[in-house]
Amino acid sequence: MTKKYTIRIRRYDPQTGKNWYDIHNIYAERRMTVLDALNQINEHERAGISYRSSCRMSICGSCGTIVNGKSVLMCNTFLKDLEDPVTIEPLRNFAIVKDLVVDTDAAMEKLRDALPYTTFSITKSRCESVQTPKQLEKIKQTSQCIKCMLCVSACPIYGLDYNFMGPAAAAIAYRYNKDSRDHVGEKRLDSLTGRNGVWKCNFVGECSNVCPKNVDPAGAIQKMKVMGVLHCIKSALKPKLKSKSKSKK
Amino acid sequence: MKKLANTPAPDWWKEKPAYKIYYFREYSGILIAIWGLYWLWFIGAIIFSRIILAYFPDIDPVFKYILFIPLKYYFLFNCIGFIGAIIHTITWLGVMPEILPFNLSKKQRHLIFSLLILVWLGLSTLLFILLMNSLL
Amino acid sequence: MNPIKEHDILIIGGGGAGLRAALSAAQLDPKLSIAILSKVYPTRSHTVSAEGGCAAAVGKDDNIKNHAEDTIIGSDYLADQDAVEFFVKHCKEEILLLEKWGCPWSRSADGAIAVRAFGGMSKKRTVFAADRTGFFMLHNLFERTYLHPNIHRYNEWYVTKLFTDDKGVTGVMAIHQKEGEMQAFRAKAVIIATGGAGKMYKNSTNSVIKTGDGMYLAYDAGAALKDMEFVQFHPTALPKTGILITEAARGEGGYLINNKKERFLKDYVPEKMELGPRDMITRAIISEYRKGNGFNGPYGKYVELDIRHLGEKVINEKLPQIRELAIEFMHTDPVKMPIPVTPAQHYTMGGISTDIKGQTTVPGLFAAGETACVSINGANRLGSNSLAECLVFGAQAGKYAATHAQKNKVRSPSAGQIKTETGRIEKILTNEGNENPFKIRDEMQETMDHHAGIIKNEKSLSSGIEKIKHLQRQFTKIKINQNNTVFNGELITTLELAGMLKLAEITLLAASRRRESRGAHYRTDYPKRNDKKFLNHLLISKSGGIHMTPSIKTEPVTITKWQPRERKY
Amino acid sequence: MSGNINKPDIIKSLKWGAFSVTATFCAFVLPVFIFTLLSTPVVFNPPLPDWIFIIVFLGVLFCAFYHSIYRIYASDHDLQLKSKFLFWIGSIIAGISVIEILHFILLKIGVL
Repeated sequence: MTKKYTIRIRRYDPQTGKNWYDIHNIYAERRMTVLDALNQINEHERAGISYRSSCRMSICGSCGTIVNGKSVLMCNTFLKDLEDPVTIEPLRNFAIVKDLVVDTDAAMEKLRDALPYTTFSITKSRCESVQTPKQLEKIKQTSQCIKCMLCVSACPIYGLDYNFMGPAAAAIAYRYNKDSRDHVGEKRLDSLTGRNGVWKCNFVGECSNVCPKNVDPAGAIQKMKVMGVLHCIKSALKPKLKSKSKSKK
Repeated sequence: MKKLANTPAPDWWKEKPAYKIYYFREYSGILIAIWGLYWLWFIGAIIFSRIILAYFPDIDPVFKYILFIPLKYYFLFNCIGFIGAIIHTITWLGVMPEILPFNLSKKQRHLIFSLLILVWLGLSTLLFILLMNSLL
Repeated sequence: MNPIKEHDILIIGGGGAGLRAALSAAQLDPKLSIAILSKVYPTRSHTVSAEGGCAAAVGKDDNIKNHAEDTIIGSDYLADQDAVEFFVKHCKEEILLLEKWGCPWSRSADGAIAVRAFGGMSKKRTVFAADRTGFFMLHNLFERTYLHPNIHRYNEWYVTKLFTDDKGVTGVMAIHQKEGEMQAFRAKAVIIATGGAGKMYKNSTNSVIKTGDGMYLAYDAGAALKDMEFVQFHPTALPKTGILITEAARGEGGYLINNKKERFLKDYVPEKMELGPRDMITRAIISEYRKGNGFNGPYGKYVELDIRHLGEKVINEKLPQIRELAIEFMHTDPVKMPIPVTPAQHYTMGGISTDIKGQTTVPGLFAAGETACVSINGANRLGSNSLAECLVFGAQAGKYAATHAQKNKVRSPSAGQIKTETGRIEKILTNEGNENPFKIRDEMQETMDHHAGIIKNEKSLSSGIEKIKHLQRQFTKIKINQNNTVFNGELITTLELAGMLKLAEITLLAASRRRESRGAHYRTDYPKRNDKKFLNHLLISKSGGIHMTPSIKTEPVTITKWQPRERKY
Repeated sequence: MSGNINKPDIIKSLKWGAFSVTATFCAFVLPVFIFTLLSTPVVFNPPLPDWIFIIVFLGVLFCAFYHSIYRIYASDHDLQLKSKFLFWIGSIIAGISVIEILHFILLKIGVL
């Protein structure tokens, strides 16, 4: 049984600078996703819509768009769950490159501030550090982040101030801080409690509602704030000790 | 804040329902601030009136009238403060499970939220009884 | 034309192998400037969809010799045994290194790295992270590249040409999809890590970006491709979408049932049943379909994978993504109902022929991962060896590319080469014709499914070659509607299609040349394995123009300890 | 360790720390505090000895002030809360002064 859907796609042509809405009608079979619909429009009607897609099993995080006003991954939203004029728009808070493709380089680069790596720079390792399943449980939720940038697109603070590091970077920083094998915790908290760090977040909480892998970046940021306050108090009380120990290491 | 080319103005989120809850929570701050300002005015008026009456007891009634204006609005502003305080309490207790340093499932968060509400009610009645019978 | 950009090492492809190569080169010499040119953001590479696990002899009762023997028997004795011995020696080291870097491997109760059973493996040796091993590994490697300032990432650059001169590879031409202009690069060493060519087939577990660009670039640059006829079909993938249901589901104890509700594998793979090698189980399912024992669904025949008896706790803890995918895409909760699965293309054993150092036949050009064929996989890859191969040989390629870059001086591609390349792309963009590239791609995928599928024979292969040649002629008359080059989906699809058509022709040629059945290559007219004549690799390299038929040479398989024996499971 | 590690902003962290402490304190104490003020104008005969009550009262007042002003300033960035707050204050003052002046005039005329 096929059902008729009208798809409105927001187009943008970088050369002419024009924005307009394309209307397409498609006949969807049972379990057609928005991504399948876009593929069909692009291939049969040669509409030439530019969009990102790769794995079609909602694990790579490239097909993030706004469908009917909600930030979703196109590959796991089904047409039968949406009401009829399905409107597809590019992600908010990012410069639009063309049609549904947005420029997320800046947000990806902000991950650098989260120092997303453990300290071990050695190349060979013989011994295996023990990590109990309980310790692993701590980082299970925030380590699911697929970097699809939907949370950054749902954050009003990021929309108004592009220097803010964004919920994604904070969630990944929280994942590495809570990892039992990590010892960069101090430096990472320095970076997070900095000017563009977590203090700009007013806990709107929308980034957690939008996350397709329910990583809950809002919760991670609040916990980082608490850790940040304690860290700052500690580093404020003993500034002399800290600088001396660094030279020793 | 440089404006990025061809991107919708950054107030797209204002009419979204999910952000209404965020508004609601932040507005309680205004109500409490107004309540606080009223009390500053109130205490200022009392201290000022005590000083004036101490030094020149017989002042013309117009000045006395001005000094006692805050008394008339005592009930109104305290109601504003009370509403603000209730909103703040409920939303803040709703947020507190997020701040606690261990990640909890949704069910656990609701549990802690209701626990906090109970603690708050208990504490309030206790304080209220303490304040009331010490008055009588 | 903006000036040529220079880096010491250019890595094409940002997946598991590419990132591991970048990290090992950056660690070896922090002064080297390393560039990763990736068609998509590195975290979107297909490594992210790998679910099962990464093989390493980590278990207490496991040893390297055992792992080597399983891999060689699994590969139907076509794997180069010296390469396999090198591979198994370094697997554990990579797992421990990644574990130090923060990769959340799943743990057993006492905190040691947990292992699970996998197809064709005699002992439990697949290290896993829930059932998102590829995802955790790739993101860990990607986040690690932020540590090294000398790794420069070029996200969403599509490489169209490898420049070479008589002394080896000199540089690369790439399109920056965001700005839409072409840019030439020059480098001392180039590593290709673009993954397999799964998208030649219609129903495949691979993502859209797996179009074998690296193999075509290397073939075009004169490097030799090896064993292209061996294409692995995974037995359990979801019917319409082709999404992979990992072998770990069977590793944890799942059963495959036909429509008579019985475990039909007992007549095909009596001893190992569900844990046999992938080629045998795929052929078992196909013969069940032929006997009429398969279920009939809206998207074609399927059998059922039943993991209900594992219980919800084990499924949520060990196979969370399987449950998510089955519920989301097939509307069946594996805890309550069995999952419909059917075979789909999964891995290309063949690729750019490299030695243990990752060096291809063109000096300065290295390759690693699925796109390379060191040939530790031979005729059939065992589950969870691919991620380990990406790590071990990614590190090798990175190391030897770094030493190669330290020793040599940079040579830049000639202005003529650059002009011809930009001209070629312009011509494709403004080509007058009426063919729809997407339609040609669908026909190619249809042809490959029917003619170079699980069951092949002489007739299907020769008619397949005819069809592909016809499609290649049709390809010259394609029309691209989009003329601006910023994120031009049609241009990128067309360039990928040009490569895939050539690789399809090579796969069919090599398959018709190998007149025997070995591992994943099964022919009804030659059902027996013929070690006397065909215990060798087929090396395919360009002879004359790109549109000419390639020359095929044979190269003996290096046998060290394990003499070929009859393969029984 | 590379990467641009921006220095920790200690003042901002302490401000946020103070905000969360005062907000939690107010969340528990403020409603009952105001409720008692509403039910019996306790200011005129404070239950506790004079100076303790003043300290407690000023303490609660300070906490209420701090966390609400911090919240207004923090949300000024996206909700323009500061301008809204000043607008409300202005309108309240205007409203009261108008009512009082009218009331005073009516008193003077002797209507009341």
